[in-house]
Amino acid sequence: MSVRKKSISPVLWPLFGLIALVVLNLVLNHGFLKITILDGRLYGLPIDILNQGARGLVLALGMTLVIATGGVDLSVGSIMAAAGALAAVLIVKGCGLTLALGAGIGLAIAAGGANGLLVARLGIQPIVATLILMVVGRGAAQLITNGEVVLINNPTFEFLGNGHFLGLPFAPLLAGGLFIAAHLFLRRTAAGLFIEATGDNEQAARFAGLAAAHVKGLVYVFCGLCAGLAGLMAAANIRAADSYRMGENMELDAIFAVVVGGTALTGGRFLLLGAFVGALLLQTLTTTMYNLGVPPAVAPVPKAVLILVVCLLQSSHARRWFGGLFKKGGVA
Amino acid sequence: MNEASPGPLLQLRGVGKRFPGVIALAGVDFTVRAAEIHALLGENGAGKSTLIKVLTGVYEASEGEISFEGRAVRPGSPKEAEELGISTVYQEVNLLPALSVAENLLLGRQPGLGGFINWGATKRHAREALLRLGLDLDVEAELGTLSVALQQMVAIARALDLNARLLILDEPTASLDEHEVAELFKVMRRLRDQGMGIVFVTHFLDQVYAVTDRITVLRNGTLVGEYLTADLPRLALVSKMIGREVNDIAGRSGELPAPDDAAPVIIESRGLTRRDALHPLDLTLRRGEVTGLAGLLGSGRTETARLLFGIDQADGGELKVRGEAVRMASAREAVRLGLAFCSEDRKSEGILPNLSVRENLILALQGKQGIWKTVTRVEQEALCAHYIAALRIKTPDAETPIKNLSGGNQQKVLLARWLATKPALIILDEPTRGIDIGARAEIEALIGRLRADGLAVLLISSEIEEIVRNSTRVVVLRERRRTADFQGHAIEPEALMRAMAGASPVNGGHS
Amino acid sequence: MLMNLKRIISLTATAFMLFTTCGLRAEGAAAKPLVVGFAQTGAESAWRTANTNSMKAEAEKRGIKLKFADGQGKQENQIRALRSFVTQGVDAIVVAPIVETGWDPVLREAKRAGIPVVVMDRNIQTDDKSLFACYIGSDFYKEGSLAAEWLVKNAGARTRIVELQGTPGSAAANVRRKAFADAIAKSPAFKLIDSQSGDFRRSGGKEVMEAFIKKHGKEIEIVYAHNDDMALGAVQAIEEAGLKPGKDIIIVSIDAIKEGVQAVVDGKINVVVECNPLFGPKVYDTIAKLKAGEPVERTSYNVDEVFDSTNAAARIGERQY
Amino acid sequence: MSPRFRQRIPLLATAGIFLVLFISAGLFYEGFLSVRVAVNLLADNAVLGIVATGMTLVIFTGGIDLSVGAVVGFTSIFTATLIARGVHPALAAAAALAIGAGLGAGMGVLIHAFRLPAFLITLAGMFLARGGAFWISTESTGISHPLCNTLSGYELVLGPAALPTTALVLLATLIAGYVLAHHTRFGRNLLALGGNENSALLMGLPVGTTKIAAYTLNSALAALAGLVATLYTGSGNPSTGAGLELDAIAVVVIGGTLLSGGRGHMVGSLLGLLVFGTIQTALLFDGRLSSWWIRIVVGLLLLAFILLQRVMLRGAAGRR
Repeated sequence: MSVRKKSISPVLWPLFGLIALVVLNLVLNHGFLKITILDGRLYGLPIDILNQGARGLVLALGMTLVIATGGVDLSVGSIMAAAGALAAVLIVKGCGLTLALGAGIGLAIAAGGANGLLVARLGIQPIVATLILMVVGRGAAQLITNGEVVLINNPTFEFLGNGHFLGLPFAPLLAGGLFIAAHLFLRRTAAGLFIEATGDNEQAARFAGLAAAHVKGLVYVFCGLCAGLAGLMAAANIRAADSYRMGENMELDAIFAVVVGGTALTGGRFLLLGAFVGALLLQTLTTTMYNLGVPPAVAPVPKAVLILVVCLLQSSHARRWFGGLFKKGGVA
Repeated sequence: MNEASPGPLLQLRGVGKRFPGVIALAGVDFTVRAAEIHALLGENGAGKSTLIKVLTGVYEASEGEISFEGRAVRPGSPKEAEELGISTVYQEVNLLPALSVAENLLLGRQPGLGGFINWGATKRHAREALLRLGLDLDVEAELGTLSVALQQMVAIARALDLNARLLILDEPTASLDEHEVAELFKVMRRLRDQGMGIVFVTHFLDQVYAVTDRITVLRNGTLVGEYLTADLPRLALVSKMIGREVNDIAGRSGELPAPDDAAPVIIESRGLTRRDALHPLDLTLRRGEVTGLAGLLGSGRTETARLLFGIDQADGGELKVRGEAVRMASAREAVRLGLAFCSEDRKSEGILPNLSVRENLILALQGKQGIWKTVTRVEQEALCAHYIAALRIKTPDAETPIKNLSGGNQQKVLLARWLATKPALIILDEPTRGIDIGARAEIEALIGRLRADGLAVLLISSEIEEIVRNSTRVVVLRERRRTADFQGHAIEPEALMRAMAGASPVNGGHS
Repeated sequence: MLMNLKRIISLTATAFMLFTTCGLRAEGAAAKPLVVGFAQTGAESAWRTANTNSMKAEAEKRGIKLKFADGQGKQENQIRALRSFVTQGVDAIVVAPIVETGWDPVLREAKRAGIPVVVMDRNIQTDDKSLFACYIGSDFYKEGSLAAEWLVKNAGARTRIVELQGTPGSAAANVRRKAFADAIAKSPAFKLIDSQSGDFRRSGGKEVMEAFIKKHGKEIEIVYAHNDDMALGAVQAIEEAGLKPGKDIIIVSIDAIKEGVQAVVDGKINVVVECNPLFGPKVYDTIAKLKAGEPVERTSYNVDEVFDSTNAAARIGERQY
Repeated sequence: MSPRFRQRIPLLATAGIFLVLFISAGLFYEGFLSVRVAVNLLADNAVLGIVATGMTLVIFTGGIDLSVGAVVGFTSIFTATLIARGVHPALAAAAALAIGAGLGAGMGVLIHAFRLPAFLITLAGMFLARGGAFWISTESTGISHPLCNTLSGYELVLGPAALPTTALVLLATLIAGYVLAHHTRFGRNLLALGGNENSALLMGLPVGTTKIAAYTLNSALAALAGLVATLYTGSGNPSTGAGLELDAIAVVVIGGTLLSGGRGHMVGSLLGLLVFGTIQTALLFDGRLSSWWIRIVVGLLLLAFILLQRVMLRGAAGRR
């Protein structure tokens, strides 16, 4: 990442936010950053944040690419629920783990494909197109589980959400690995360039001979894949598929993480590292709420403030306006 | 001047408009009298749009004075201009297709009390306003269901209904057919006879001669002159618009080889056509030749390029690349077949503003190679270094976002983007527009090198001298048709201009 | 445009009226089997699903036609369902209210239509007791008290408690919290050191417990969870912290779903207080009495038991849910 | 005639689908075709209907407002708490409406003046309003005040039908919304703005004021919906209206209004509301289907309508 010296700066904002939150927590709880080794694996609050944040990270990864093309995907939370539900039901029915996981991911990819079709082929606005699957997906998830919470007793499957690999929690490793793999794929192949070109100026990209429509369609497929994986991780984490609540409002968190991470909703240049930090920031915020004893119901308020601050920081109009204000104030 | 006529309706003195780094308009005088149709002419970048925007309050003039009906005015918004009595019908119909005809006519000032609309009065008023133009339309129909010509008429009716004394028509005829144009002219003449001043912007010279009384020509943001239409021959007009007296135009470069009919054909079109864009066109582009595509704005130049490159799809005719028939379905396919296209609209069809020079430069090559076969970073940097040096692109480094470069340097990056794909044919649509003279010469030199290297080049330009200097063959388009072609020494500015202007013997006779 | 619109409206209205009047005539015909409308809160937990299944299965057994409405966690939906039941002229209505207030207007409609309403599971706050026939509930207060009593008897020297609350505002959460607080107030040794909402969710229980463990460390000696799902989530969190749930930390929970009782058998949860979801038989018995004009108890509770290491293994076989 | 008919196809289609749905439900389910069901369709969907009316105005401008559901919840608990503390209901209602309008105006200003995406700003508004609601109280609060009781007990008897207050408020809002959208300059300006902001500017319309007013009005209507919800249940509940914004958007889109703005009809939103309500009622009458089917059916209907609109737009573009 060091190559891109200029693009680091947007990542600094969420990074500052993250550091500020960590400091706040440290003041309130000196053991906040303490990591010990327990039963041969790392253990501590930061590890929890990583572990619980892993799903959000995976979602943010997919969402980053969708937003980079100037779109948005509201259906990820529902896709999570549907993929988790299908895998859980299949496991309970005694299908092989591979088949169950494959089916869950397959469903998610199909859902992403449907989104991509509506957006890229039929030219429907992303919000509307993905709203459809947001509604239908959750219904489908409940249909699959018959409205029940499906318990999963499968240690191998559980590993996806709770396992440890060489003493490190598996879920964040998986998420981190995905980020690295995605980064390598996007930056070592031309995929990243194609996505950024499509998002920056779709018409010019098409004129330069890129298949902009394909690019747009495929990012939704990838986003669906990420959502499916996140759904499986969520189910594995609690050894149960809760089609009713799983992934609820996660689409908003994912969009939020991406925007906080410095990728503009208008598309173009994307920052995987920024989305990574943004998603971590969000999970740290949640944990901070627990730490401070803030009732979860009031937790939305700090989120709202964060969104507003980030929006204003990113808007050139706002900066100009505040700049003018500051200048006037300075003169007076 | 006619003694009976009162003072001028509108008078501009020394009006200029500067944007950061650009002078769009400098010291222009412009006078419109009541009861005349006044053509405002000039090629792209001449400053027509800027002048109109200053008049209608979209822009504020940086300098100069405007007086309307004898009073000094300075409209600050379209609304203020309308209140003064200056109404405008824009090139793109600036109405709302989803609303009804009546609403479009009266939006923002529907009759009624306290913000509530009296629909009966609205419809009646709209019907009357249209009847005044001789139109009997269903005013409740959605505007979008009408033909563009009728929409244009609604826009005119809206403008007139504002109690306008000066009507500005900004290229109202661009998408009208002959019959519709005739109807429009009837209305324009009627309005003139009622005492209205009309500014008519168009690029169809036939229309200028058909309907206008007076002509003002702009070029590069400055005034060329004001003429009585009847006194200005067509050829003279073209030369004024293009910016050279016929005799001034520099001759052909001596290096240009004679056209070679045996040279391999890269691309060949037979009867290529698209409704509302291009009449059936035959075109043959050969290796090692620069084919100039000349014609005034709106003659079908860019449309031809878009069809050849697969941006738009043809309704009919066939296209062969190296002898094989192809269905050019997308730009992607065109690139794969070894074509390249530098669009005239750099901003919306060329650059990726926030991406770096490097990324902009390798985009087409990478697109051609696909997602897996990447141009390595080393190759990318080598390509950048090569083209930055070869084309003398002025940029701090290859990682600078392209939006920070000047227009000329952006253009060179786009040229480099296409050259990097090693194309067999490159289409250059206005490659030197908005570029300073130094860069211009470099780009022209480059065109020569490309030809020498064996590329086929299709050069589209509104600058005749550019065509003359660089082309081995020239095809002239007028009104979306191929009207003439020239080879070798026959490529002469005057002949070209005649073909472009479609000069009738009467008008063109005495130059 | 307007004319067209008016035509659409009038057309719609006419058709509407036409069919509505037809409908009026058809309304008289009553169906033979007993029709019961059941407005459930949603499907938010295993307990809830067991509750729904009990109601459905028992209705089928008795030949009752059950109209089931899932509120998807929204009171609006439940009220809509109730009103629809009134419209449909069902013989009786069963409602498991999602919140305690806000039922008076719709209950008044039911009363006017002469349809008896049985409130199930959570109670309703109202000044007008005549609005519903009876309440068959889980005694949340008793459940909370039982949990606290068990602790007083069995906790020994361990006193410091963290609480995993249910969904904020829900009756179960409010009452279980209050009952527990009242009970331990009598034994000053106990101390509630932290309390957060886990939303009755397994993932919520796990996430909150993880934070608690890091925040309070070894201080936590007892976990009181408002339902088994959260307790099971907490068990996972405790295990992952390298501690032994049920031994290092005492876990007290409410609901007694099968998985919860199994955890007691396995020694991971110390005690679960039953909150019996199998309301079906009792509800339909009551409805039968109401229809026959017999008196019914105003408030009655499902019998709730306590399962701990002494009896869990023996009783696990009976658990249906 | 044909083009005029054509431009009304979405509206007619929605009306047709509503009739087909309603009649077939009537054939399937005994007692469905009754005045009561028809009245309940209005009374039970009053909150959604009022919110959808406001949302229609915002969508006319090409915007979107995700905060409405949360504003409903906030208003509900806010007024109930005030009334429970002895404030007069009228005063509490006025305060709630003012807060709603204030929030909307704030969001409108941010969206217009700083060119911020409406999606994010109203998302922040949603978090603020929902957080504020839970901050006031996490528990539902019952209210008992003579005025409220009178209002909630009132019914306007029209022949066989008795319209409760909630239904009357909904009807009044819809009529006011219809008049505003189709019979005032402001309403037409909304559509003009959504059709093409630049054109609207060139036509000399007050773009900024109109846009901000749309968000203000929408939030005020959401607050009104919150008041209706409070009256409807006789209690305030901070979680009222969760997910309502998406239902409202769906109702508007089913009603044939284009989400990108510039084209739509208030009557469409009423029809959308009736379709939505009919599906829900039919499912309740059925009583066997699980509630998830409602999501699936509504989602698929949404898809069908959007595709229909798409085809129509393509047709319109093709003719040009």
